[in-house]
Amino acid sequence: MRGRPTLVKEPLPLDSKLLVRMHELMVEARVLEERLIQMYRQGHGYFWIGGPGEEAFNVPLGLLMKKGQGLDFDYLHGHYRQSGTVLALGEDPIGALRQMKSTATDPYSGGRNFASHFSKREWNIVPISSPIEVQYAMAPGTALAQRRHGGEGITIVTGGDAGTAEGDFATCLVWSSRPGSELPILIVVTHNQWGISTAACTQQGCKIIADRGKAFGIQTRTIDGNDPIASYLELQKAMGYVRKERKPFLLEANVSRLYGHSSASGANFVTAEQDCIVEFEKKLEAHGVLTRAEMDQVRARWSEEIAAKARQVRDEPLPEASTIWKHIYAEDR
Amino acid sequence: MRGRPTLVKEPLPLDSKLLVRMHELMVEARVLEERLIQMYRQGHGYFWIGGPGEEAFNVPLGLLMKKGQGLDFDYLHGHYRQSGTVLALGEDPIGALRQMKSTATDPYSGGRNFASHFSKREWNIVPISSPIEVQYAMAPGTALAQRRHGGEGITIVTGGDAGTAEGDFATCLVWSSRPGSELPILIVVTHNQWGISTAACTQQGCKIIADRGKAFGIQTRTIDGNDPIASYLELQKAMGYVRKERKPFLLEANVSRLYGHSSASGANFVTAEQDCIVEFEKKLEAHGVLTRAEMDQVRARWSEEIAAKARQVRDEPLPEASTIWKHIYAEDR
Amino acid sequence: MASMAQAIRLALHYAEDHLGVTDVLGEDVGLPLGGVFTATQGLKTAWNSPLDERGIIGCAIGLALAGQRPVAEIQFCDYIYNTIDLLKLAGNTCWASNGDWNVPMVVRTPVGSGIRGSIYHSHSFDATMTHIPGWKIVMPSTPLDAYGLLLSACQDRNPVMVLEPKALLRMKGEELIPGEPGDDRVLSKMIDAPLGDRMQWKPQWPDVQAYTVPIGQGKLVRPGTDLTVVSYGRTLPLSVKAAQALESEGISAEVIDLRSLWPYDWEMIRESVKKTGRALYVNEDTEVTNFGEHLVRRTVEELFYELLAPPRLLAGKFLPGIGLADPLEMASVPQLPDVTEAMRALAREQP
Amino acid sequence: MASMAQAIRLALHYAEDHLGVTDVLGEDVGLPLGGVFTATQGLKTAWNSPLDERGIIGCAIGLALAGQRPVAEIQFCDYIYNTIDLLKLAGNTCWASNGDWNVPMVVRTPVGSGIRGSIYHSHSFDATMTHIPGWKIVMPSTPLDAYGLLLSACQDRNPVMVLEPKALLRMKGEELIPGEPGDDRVLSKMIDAPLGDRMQWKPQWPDVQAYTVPIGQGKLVRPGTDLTVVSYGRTLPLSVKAAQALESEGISAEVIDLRSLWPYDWEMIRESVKKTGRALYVNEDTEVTNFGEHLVRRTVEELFYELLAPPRLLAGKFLPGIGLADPLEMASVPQLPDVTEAMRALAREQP
Ligand SMILES: Cc1ncc(C[n+]2csc(CCOP(=O)(O)OP(=O)(O)O)c2C)c(N)n1
Ligand SMILES: Cc1ncc(C[n+]2csc(CCOP(=O)(O)OP(=O)(O)O)c2C)c(N)n1
Ligand SMILES: [Mg+2]
Ligand SMILES: [Mg+2]
Repeated sequence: MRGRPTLVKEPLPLDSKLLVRMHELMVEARVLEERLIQMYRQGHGYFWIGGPGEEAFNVPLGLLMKKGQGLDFDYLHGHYRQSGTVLALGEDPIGALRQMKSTATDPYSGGRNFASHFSKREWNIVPISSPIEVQYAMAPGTALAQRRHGGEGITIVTGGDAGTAEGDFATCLVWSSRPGSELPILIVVTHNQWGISTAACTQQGCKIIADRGKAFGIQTRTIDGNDPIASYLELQKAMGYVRKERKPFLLEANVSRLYGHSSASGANFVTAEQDCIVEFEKKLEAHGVLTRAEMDQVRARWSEEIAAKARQVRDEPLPEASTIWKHIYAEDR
Repeated sequence: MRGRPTLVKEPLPLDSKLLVRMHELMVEARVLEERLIQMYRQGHGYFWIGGPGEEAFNVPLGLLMKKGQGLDFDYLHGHYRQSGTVLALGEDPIGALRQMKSTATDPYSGGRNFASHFSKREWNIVPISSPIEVQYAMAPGTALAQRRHGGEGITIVTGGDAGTAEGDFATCLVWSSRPGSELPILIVVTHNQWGISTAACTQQGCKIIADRGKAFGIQTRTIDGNDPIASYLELQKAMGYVRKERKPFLLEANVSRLYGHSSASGANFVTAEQDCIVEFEKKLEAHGVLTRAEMDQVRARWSEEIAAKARQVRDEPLPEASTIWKHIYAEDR
Repeated sequence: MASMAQAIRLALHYAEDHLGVTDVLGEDVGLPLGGVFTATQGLKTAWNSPLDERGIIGCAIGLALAGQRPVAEIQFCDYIYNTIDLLKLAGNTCWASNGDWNVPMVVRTPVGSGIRGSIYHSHSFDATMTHIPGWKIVMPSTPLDAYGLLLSACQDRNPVMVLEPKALLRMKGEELIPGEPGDDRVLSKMIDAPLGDRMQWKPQWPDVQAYTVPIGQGKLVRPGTDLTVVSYGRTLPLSVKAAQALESEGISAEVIDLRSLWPYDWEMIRESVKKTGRALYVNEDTEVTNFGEHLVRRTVEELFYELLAPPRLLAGKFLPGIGLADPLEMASVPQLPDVTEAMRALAREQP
Repeated sequence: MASMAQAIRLALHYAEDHLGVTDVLGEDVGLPLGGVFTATQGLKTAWNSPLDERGIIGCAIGLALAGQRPVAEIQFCDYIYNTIDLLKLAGNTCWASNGDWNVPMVVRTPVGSGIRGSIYHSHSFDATMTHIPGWKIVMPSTPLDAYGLLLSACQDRNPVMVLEPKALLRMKGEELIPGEPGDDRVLSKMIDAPLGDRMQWKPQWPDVQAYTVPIGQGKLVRPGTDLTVVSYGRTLPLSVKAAQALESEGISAEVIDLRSLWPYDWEMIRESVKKTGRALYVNEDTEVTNFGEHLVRRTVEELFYELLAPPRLLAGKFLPGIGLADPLEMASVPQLPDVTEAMRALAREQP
């Protein structure tokens, strides 16, 4: 029998309420993703892609965002591994289940788009689209509007490491750093060392992606995105800088890809990569923030809750064929 | 009356035969461009764009290129200010006059393309096309073939400063520096501080363009492209590195734009910018390499020769309408 | 009367003051140049962008998502082809988000031949653009229509593409823009930037008024009974001229200026073709997978049994470019004699 | 019999060994994956590129200019739309240089619906591509044609676009590729990469032989007398099935697999339509400014007076995307019942 772990004395640099909240959200996100994968396996969805392995970074990002609609709040131009962020903003996980099942009730696309393609105008979550990196070309637009508007609202754009090879990443750097017109934008790269099957080390002469900002005079930082505490603190600093200085910041977060690229590559758990939740839980336990039993309970609770939601979604209808004609154009108001 | 200038004692770092040759070519290029502008003014051409102000850089580039066809020789992916390079390779200036006049004899496009859109397969001069920066996306292809082939042939790609905002410039950096697959490519940016009417300082957060190579581990250098001696020496070093190491080099050359952007902006001589020929001639005179009279003679000779060629071109026929159907496809051989 | 370039400038000025336009962005649209065709001189929201078309379209989308009203310019449509994915994205964002978001942006770009633009300043963009869903697409052939269509575009909640026929940008109109001073020299003094240093210059805007051409409405430019000619842009005035010339031969041609390419005024075409039984579609884009072929298809689909002759298309030759030399450009895209001959042949065609 | 994905792999293998193909480049085409549809497994010249479509097309052009024979893959044609300018450049380089240079490159990309690809894995590319001059364009609907067309493409001195219908990539053929072992399991053992670690795996290539389908040649898949159906890609087998079903209703449909979209076999279409008097063009690209509209235009242009009914187009709906949910995809692009109904209606149509 394993004994109670010895408590580490020196305190963690974040409030334990916050730590518990972060843990809760990370587990929620993981359980959601695992359920989505299961739905795919059981034929309740055609394709899965998502964010397991990026929770330690994505959850703090969501917690630190100014949530709301319009220029005073933060815009998120995310990509398809963003569930942790969206849940941390307070989104009900049922939306993701509905999108997975392509039901008419799917709040993000009405059954039109793939899983994890969030969209929520009410919270400035710009529609996630499948093409890699186009979000980096669009993000300067919302940031420019915010620069003009003033206040503390900023733009956040995220994407993967392989995608930085697309010219749009450079476009983002160029447009964010025009002299005298610098933009309040947090440019994020989540570096998981892979683009589908292609290893970063075979393609990237640029060893530290964040360095690409330097020639533009952009503040940069590379962090351990598997550590939610480090992520929180670094994001807090970077976002604080962008909010106050109204200037760009390029943040590279090293993360894991825990279920491979997507269902197209099997969506099996990868044992070789660090699991941020396992590591975080060790730390929380060691520091006496949560016990193993409490954490198990958190997971059990989410598993149950999300399973119940999945059952609910199972019987929801698909969209009608005739709905294809809806929303080609926004109607005049 | 101005006396003979005092001779500077310390010798110039290049052989005087080479200096005389460089001067000759620079003058030839300038006279050619001025003639092209005149042809435009007199209605012997619809549009002028070209390279006056870049001779001090472009001529040494041409002199240092390995001229020939195929992988053992250098490929040039140039842009529309490349006349100095092409003349330094040994091209007859009449070709440029013919292209200006859109005659059937135009050796680069048969009367189809704008002035200064050179193309010469025999010397690995890839067709210059009008879209800004696409050459940076293509150049890695010839360089990759050369990497595989071995030997000393390299790829050279050139373009302007404003154009580096296009994603294709980043593409070139990415593709040239893949770990283990570094390419033998000299990436050149001629920085004249302008993109048509837009000043670089209003757009470029990247103060030193060459710095963009650093994150990729690419060797970089920024040089005075108005000084033909410095240009020659720096190009010699950079090209030597690329030839031997088979790795990329990013070279930024500060140059002038002496007749504005093109005929669309009037093509008038700009007095505010440094004229590389004037500066070079001062130096040649001061070092006793050439006298004022000799240099005046060089210019007079080229003026006459090119005027004669222009007269010859004047009577050459335009292409027949039916030729539009030629060369849509390369015929099978 | 204002030229089309001046009309565009006046429209954008009006839209800045009254329709909430926040950004006129693009390469060289701001000071000192005000656009390579002078269309954006003196505008208070005009600013020069980096030389990056993907950035321009991307930024415009972002601005639109953030509730701004951007009008982006691509300097020549020849340089828009690296942004087709972004144009598609702008066109599908409303649909993909099931109506959650909309993208109220305008893109303006000069199109077509007629200024000896050679391979890369002569492209047409109507074929490519009409294949992209989610956009509205307009193409004026007169200054007043340019004004009216731009005002509509700047009020639309959806992305609108404004194709500006290069060959007509400097042509003066025959109708006054509401509020435009009658004297051209007066107008020029007021709104054309002076030569030389312009950094201190300020335009004196005439008090132009609201005037909109609804998107989707064609214009019957010339009534006729023997055949219907549908065109837009550079080839529209050629079609009118040809119709005038053919009158003396006893051929009465009805000419429709489509003005809006998507949605387009099918009603107007249908009524006309029903009457004449003969339809000629004229544009200058290359002729394979050409928007005129869509119109031909629709015509046979709905009006086959009322046709007296096959509907015809006169368009640009299927060539990789338009050559610079005069004989090449003339042979590559429809010129007045080509339009006249096509109309004559169709009017006289007998089974 | 080989699947289309296997046929492509065999063709590329043959082309590496016998036709001088030097590079099979693209995202994930090399080890370990060998392509998201397995089409490039085991190829000795396959290598993974950066995630950058502009770089892929640009590099392929450069390789071709340097005398290499690249075969570039764009993982899904949905992601090719930021390279249209480069495709145009590849298509105009020979013409712009007055024949001095040529660009012998092949681009392969999967197209179309049928795998529940949602908005960004369901695009068609035939309309956009056929509007780009200077290219040859092919689209097989059987493994053997894929093999034969690829071998032609890899010998052409011009850029060739190979559109691979996603829905058919896993379908087995009914004809053997010359040299292919008769037993599918044997073939699979020889050339399909194993699950798990593949870094050491080497394929055992069957000794496949030269077999080319000339670019520009259609295939009369099914003779008939009442109407002509011209299709390609995913909708071709649907057309054949529909024709079979309609036989029992006394409708005899002639089905042509176009195979080459540019140049295309007008001769074959013309002869057929002359015989039947009725033409139906079927594809799944969105229907406005669609390549089928070009075929309709050509049909009325040349055969108007021999038609018994208007030529028809059955194509994808003009929508910003194909929705993921089953009812959405089914309603967006032609399915078997749609094809059958369109054929029936056209065969029965009376003025
Ligand atoms: C423009 C574009 N090209 C290709 C793809 C296919 N694709 C989807 S994800 C992916 C790899 C992305 O890698 P990375 O940017 O590192 O993000 P990750 O998936 O590792 O988080 C590719 C090639 C795409 N979606 N968009
Ligand atoms: C893709 C593209 N966009 C726009 C243009 C129009 N254009 C021609 S030259 C030019 C400015 C180029 O500036 P820079 O790259 O600094 O080169 P320079 O002319 O100063 O040598 C522009 C915008 C073009 N030719 N291609
Ligand atoms: Mg990655
Ligand atoms: Mg410049």
